[in-house]
Amino acid sequence: MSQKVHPYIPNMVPEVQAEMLKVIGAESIMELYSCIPDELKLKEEMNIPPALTEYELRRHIEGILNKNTSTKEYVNFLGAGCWQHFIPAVCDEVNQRSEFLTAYAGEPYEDHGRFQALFEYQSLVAELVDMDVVNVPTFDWGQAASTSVRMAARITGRKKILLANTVAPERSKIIINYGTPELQFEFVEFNTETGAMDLTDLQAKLTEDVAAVYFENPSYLGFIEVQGPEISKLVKENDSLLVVGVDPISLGVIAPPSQYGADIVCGDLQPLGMHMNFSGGQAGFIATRDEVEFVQEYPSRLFGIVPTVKEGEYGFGDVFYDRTSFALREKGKESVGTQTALWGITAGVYLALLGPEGMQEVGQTIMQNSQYAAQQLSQIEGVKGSRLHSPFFKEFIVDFNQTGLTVKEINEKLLEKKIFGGKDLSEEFHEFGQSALFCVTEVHTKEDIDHLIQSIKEILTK
Amino acid sequence: MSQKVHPYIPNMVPEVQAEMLKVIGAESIMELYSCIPDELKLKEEMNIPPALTEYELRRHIEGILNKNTSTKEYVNFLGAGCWQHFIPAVCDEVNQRSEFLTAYAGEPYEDHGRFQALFEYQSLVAELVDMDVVNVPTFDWGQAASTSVRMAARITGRKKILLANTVAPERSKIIINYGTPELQFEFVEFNTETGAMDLTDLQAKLTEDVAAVYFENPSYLGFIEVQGPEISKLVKENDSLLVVGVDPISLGVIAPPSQYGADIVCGDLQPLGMHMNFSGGQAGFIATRDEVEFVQEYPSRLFGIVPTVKEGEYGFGDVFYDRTSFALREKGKESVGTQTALWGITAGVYLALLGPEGMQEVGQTIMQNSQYAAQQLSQIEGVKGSRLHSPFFKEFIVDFNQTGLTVKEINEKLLEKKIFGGKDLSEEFHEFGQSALFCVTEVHTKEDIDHLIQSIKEILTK
Amino acid sequence: WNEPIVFELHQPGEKGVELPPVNEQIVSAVGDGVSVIPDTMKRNEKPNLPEIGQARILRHYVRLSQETLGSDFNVEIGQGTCTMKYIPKINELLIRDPKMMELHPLQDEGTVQGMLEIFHNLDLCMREISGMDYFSFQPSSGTQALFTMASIVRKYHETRGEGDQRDEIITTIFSHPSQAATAAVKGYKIITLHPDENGFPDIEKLKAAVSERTAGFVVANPEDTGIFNPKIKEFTDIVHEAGGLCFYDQANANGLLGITRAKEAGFDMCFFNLHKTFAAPHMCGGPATGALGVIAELRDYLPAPIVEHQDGKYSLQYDLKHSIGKVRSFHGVAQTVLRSYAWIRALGPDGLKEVAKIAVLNNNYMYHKVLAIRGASAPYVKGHRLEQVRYSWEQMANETGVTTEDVTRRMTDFGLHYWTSHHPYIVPQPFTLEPTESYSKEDLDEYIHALEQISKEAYENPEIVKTAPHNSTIHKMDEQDFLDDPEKWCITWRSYLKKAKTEC
Amino acid sequence: WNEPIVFELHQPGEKGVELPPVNEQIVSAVGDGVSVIPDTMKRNEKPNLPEIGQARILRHYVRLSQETLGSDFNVEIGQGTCTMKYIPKINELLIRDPKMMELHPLQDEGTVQGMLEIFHNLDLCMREISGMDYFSFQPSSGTQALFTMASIVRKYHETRGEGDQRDEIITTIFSHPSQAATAAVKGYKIITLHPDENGFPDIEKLKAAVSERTAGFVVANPEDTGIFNPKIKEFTDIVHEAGGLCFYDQANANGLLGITRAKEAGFDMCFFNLHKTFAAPHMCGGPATGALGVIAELRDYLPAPIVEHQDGKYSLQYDLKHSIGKVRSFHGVAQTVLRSYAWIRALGPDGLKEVAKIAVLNNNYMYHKVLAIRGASAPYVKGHRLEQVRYSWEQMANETGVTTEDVTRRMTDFGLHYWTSHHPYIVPQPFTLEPTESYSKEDLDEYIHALEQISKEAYENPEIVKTAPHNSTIHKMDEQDFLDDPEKWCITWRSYLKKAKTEC
Repeated sequence: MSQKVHPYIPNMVPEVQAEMLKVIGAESIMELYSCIPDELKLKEEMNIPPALTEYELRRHIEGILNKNTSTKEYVNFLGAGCWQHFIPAVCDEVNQRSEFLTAYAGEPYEDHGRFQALFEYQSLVAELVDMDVVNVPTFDWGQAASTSVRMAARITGRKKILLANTVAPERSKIIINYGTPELQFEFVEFNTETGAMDLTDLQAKLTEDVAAVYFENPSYLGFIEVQGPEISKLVKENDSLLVVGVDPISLGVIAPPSQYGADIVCGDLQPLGMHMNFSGGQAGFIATRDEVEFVQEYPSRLFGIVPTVKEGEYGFGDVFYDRTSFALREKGKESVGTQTALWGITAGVYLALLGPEGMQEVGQTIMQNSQYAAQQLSQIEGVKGSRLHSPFFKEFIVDFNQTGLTVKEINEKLLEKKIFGGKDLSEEFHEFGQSALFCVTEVHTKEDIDHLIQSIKEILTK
Repeated sequence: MSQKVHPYIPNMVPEVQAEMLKVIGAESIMELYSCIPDELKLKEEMNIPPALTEYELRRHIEGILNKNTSTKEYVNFLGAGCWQHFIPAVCDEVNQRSEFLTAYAGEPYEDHGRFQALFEYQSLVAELVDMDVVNVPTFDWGQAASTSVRMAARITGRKKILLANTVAPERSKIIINYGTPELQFEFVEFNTETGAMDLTDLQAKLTEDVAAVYFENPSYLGFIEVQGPEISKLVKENDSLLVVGVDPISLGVIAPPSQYGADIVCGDLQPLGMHMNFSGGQAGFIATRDEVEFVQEYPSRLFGIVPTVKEGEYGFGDVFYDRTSFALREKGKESVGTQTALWGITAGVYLALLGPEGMQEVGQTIMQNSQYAAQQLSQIEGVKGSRLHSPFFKEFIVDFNQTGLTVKEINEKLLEKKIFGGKDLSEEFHEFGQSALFCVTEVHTKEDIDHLIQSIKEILTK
Repeated sequence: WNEPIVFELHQPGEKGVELPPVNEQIVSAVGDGVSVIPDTMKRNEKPNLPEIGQARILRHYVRLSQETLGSDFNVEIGQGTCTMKYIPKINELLIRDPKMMELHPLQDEGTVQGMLEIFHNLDLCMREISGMDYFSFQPSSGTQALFTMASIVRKYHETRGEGDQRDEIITTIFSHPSQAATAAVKGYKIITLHPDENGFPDIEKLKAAVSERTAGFVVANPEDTGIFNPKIKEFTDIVHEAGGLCFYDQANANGLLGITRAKEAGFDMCFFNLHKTFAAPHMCGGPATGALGVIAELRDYLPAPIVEHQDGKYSLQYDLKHSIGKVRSFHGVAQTVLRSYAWIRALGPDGLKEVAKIAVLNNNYMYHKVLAIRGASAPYVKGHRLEQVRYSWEQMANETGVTTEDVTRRMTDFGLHYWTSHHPYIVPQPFTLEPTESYSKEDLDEYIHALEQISKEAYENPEIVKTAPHNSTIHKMDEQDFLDDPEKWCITWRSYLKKAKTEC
Repeated sequence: WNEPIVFELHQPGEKGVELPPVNEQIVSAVGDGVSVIPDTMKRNEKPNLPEIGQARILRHYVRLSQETLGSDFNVEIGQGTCTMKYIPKINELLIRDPKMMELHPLQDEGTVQGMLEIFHNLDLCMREISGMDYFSFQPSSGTQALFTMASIVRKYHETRGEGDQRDEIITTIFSHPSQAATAAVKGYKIITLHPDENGFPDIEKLKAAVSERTAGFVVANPEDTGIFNPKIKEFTDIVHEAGGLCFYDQANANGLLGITRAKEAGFDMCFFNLHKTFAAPHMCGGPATGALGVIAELRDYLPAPIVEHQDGKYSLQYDLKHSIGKVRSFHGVAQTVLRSYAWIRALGPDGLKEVAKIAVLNNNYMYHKVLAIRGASAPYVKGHRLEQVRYSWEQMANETGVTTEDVTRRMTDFGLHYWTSHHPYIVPQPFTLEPTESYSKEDLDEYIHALEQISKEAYENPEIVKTAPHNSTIHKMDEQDFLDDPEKWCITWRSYLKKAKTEC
């Protein structure tokens, strides 16, 4: 291939290169690499296909993507940590703006808009969770929970973390890998009929080395943990901290954990305006009270508001920057770096769009739709719409044990009917046998749900 | 339906309305309509379906659109005035920018960017057509041609327009409706073996009342009119003006009409970066020399460059605004209003991206691909790849008369093979019998063309 | 930014984008492709376009975009008559669907059923809104719709053998200039009615104007003053009695949706700007759509094709007996059709009526506030304004020397648009405000406050206003005749290089 | 704009968007849905969010966007170590394909074959670029990749029974602070090597540091100074001999593509920032991807799942014997994976090498020009810089009192970014420039010219620089301790209302 000038690399123009090399005083670009020993230099060509022009690239990529079947084509009942919700077009417009898309670590002046948008996101989520401090978002719920329990350990000076056994298994893996070897983890049993935490077991395990108890509400299995106040009481009596993970889209109808005693709240922003993107839409948030002992333990950036020399004008900056690993390296609080700022901004847009009424409404619609789905499923012989007896939000366990079919078989047949069935729980939760976690949100129409019901009926009567 | 506040109409809030009505001194909004007599007021409800929320709307519209099959799914050989070309992503990014999308008739200060972008578009097209004046674009090629011949009539003070008989029939309809009753139109015959204009007929019709001769190059039928200089000579000898319509994407390889004597050049910008959009991408341009007698006859806006009070800074404004219908109503030059400014800006982006090399390259590739298609078609028994003997650009007539099948039948069968066949010419050009106008551009791969050839072979051997 | 002209970014050798390459086997089969062009018709020198890398081009245009004040960015009230309203982002997402963007207009009807359905559905909605019987979306702006209506008027009278006799079209001075201009293009003599002292179209003048030469009557109602003519039905009756057709410029329809219609007012045709009243964006000035509706009797005069629906199948009807032919290629601007259909469905019948009512409420609120500003007035009848008002700074200009043009420039310092209005300046020192339904009271107050501030400045320190803008993208332009002297105007960069640069 | 805080836009009753309504039949079947929640767990008061119409929200955020300086808008050289390069627009179009955006990560593998193919194809490319054998794209930033590597180091030694014994990780002071921080999170003691007088990592210090307690060695090369350690293979040999693993922070790889690789330098693992070197956008700070590559021996330690390809079918392999578990939910940020794959395919192997070469050319050009500016220097060895340089204004600060922070603020007046650099400030008055391959000579000259101008100002009229910015979105912030005093900091608006507003 002759060296055509690539559209992405303007200085491939030979005349320009010559001029620049003259300034540098070098004969060739390779001369600038003299610091790299020859034996380290790559001799062979990289085995990567030759360059494609823009149009060829587009056909190539679109050709590959066309092998996918998306949730726009099939009706989707998968959730389990990544959820399909209504996304207002304004969210996409804002996060696709060239300015936000390509900005990075600018200063408070030339990036004033970015700082303000993130400060507003913090403020909006703060209202939702009813707490005074919220961080610039981290990677995902798993990371947020990991950091939350580490913060709790630093605050209490203790090393043991109790996890509800109903915490999402993949999330526990993240938490445990992130916490070890410094922290020890222990699981608290749950009631297999309601999902609720076993308070006797909790009490037994609440020893004086327990830094924090972590559970999720609504839980991974969809049920609402209604013992919030009771758990909180036990935890506080032990001078431990209560860390609760939430799905923020539930907070228009379910009490925010701060209201039943949580010290640290965390969760995932993905439901608030992010497309699923094969899991590229996750973003974790952490919220606490505005107390120094909490604020100083955040590893994340926290943007604060500052007056400028002009009256009535606001600027924004990093609060207490010197706690971070940017400032202190290994002595800082954990580490900080590129996380998921754009999703923070987007979640802010989402909350501003929905407002108080919208958040209440979306929560209620989700509960109604999912209850309807569970109710209808229960009317199918051999199927139990909701395996657990407790109230649930958005997700619920569907018990297929009496159908004689495995979840895998049912899901394969649902696929033929253009349905993505719920997540197979048979590996993660043996106690439920052949059960699946179904997710129903505000995007499901009655027709979608009825189509599922009808399809399962057909599958079972074959 | 209770009056929920609509997201698009903030002042539906009752408290706000009350406050505003108080300022106005009215009891109700309907009181403000007292100027409309009761008998004119609509009594019944409009029979329009009730409002959809954003998500419902999206599902509704996407559901309808999914009934379409696009040229991304099928291989397309239709052209005939709307063409499928490669569109650089940067074109879409720029014309989807919120600022350009929602701007309108701002002043040179707050809309400086819009003025500059349109001035640049004028300047870039000027280089392509090699003329000094280009207008802010009008609706489409048909309108541009219509106005061009009207300009010629005003300049020459004559009333007759000669049109090549090969001008696109739908375009002649636009031109004739726009020109009548003031102008008279006459058609000039063409050679059915080459498409070329019949110079004898031209000479005969070039009477002293002829204001202009209009032909297209490349023509609607795809052939290149190679007699440019000869036609020009005859026209000039008659003191008439020569108006030539062009497909601008051909101008990297074909001489711009100004170079063989055209006085006014017009054409469609759609090939320069506009998606086909079911014909929503058309935009007409007009170009002339920088002579007062031409400039004063433009009905369109023309943006000119102006220094500001600060040295080295440019501003932009309307050149010779007082010729327009905005200024002069019925005494102005035709009329002006909203036209296709955004496509002008986009065409500018396209030309800036391609540059001189790119325009040459795209023209050449189109010629090679289309020649290949014609050559391969000719090798099919009973099919003549190019009915005309002259060189062609992008489009060419495929003659199916010997196959025993009509174009309609062939196209229906091609559809089954996921191909949109060429435009059926049997109604517009009886002289060619069962022939179709095929369009092949730089976006067609060899595989696409071979798929067409193979499909036609299969259709004919069945 | 002080962004250079794109040609100044030229760096020989740089490249903005690469084109799809030609296949080697195709080259073997056909050669270079261009040798078949005779020498006289070949382009010998490449066009003198700039060569620029992709990132720099993008940077150039996104910077220019930031120097453009779209309605997404400001309280867009100042472009009266243009009905600048909120452009819903959902609609912009919908039109980017490849099932819309990548359709060819000549595809087999079976493959574009969805698109035709949308055309037809919008047609049905527009019928309800106007009372007309058939719509064409081919006209691609208000001006083109006016021209199309004038063409239909001519064809109609020609069909009836009165084509030559009826050669006059009547309009009013406060209707959009395009009404007169397009009718003139279609060969008509224009009779322009001036209003009575209250600003109402003068029915006596109309009576005096009609005759057997009357081909048609075209009017906006309300006119650009925002004043609704309550006698409109009498007007159309008078014209009909004289044998003329009545056609209605509904560019100012935003206060009327669901309230009153073209049909009941006696019109034979009307058009709506989808890019104004129906929330398609203005896009710096098009592409747009002037949706043209006619009564059943005029159906066959429409430009072909129109969309029909029968037995669940949509089709394009080309066979219209008296069709004027075409006014725009293919089917018009399909994106605006989709956008407007989506907008109507997002509002429903009740929402459309709310649009009208709030537009009128907002305008009347504004009217009361603006009249309280020193130096501002609204000529003609007091009250009776619907969705917009043409105001005047006559008093301020007389008292301070600050003109409406000065105010235009000063408003840009507040990040706002302000448009004086169309010619002709019958109203002295005019400005036209149309707040639409999209703006909140707080938005209106912001705009009003800016006007108040400028009035204050005009009376206290007029130089600030006269030398504006102070805080815009560029400084005040040199006031010489760079735009009107043929020796100085430069409509393209090449022209500038020839004329202006040589002077330096 | 002087755009208010979003809460200040609150107007009770306004609405930003309507939600999909619940079906009436569903309501009949299940009731209100929320009564099942026990009272103690119900939310009693609605969250105190603002109520704002859609247009106003959009206006708010697009205005804020214009107050943000993305790399599309400026010569983005000043964020050294961040490798700000051109973000191709075509890639942004491709990731908006619903076949990408609307995929659920748990869908049946048969329905996401395209997505898995893209993961696998990128894996293959990254193997060629690095010499590693397997890649995971789960880590969602450089920091998380570093943490993942530290986790693998620990798991590796634990598996071999040396988990407790090997508790030290060695790094260098000019590597990114996250290297030390993440290893510390994973429980390691950190040994930080300082460079020799020329700025090279000191091999003698390394020899002194390694022992049977050495778990691993993590380093960037070139370091943030832009200096490449030519003895890197000796370094990794020393660590391997001591029984440690070597892992490579390739955040600074932009000058190395196709030139030299992790494998040949003796590394066991490495990671690349897809959002830096591989042209995924930074998005104000994520989401991002730290693509993590390991040698075959370490495959089973990777976080699960990884994508495998067999018999034309792509699948997710969860069964990795020693897997550290997970570091991020599901599969990572699929969009960045797609973007980087598209970028690599747009360049091909030759293009990638050109990226490296031009990045180095641009940087060396810049280096020569900056050193000529009064008051600027580049500590350590002369020359030997690859893709970036950490400079110093020490001399200027001593001579004029103008600090690198002052320069930061002044640069915004030129519409440019300028970043001082990471802590710790070993280099006094530091600034770090990384011009990448995306900028033309003219762009570089523009940036250099701004620095020259500021240096001139500092020597002639330092106040201009010290009181900057003069021409930015906001004025200089009050320098009290609003960010560090717990009584004054306000991390949310509700907090501000409680603290600051009460003072007024």
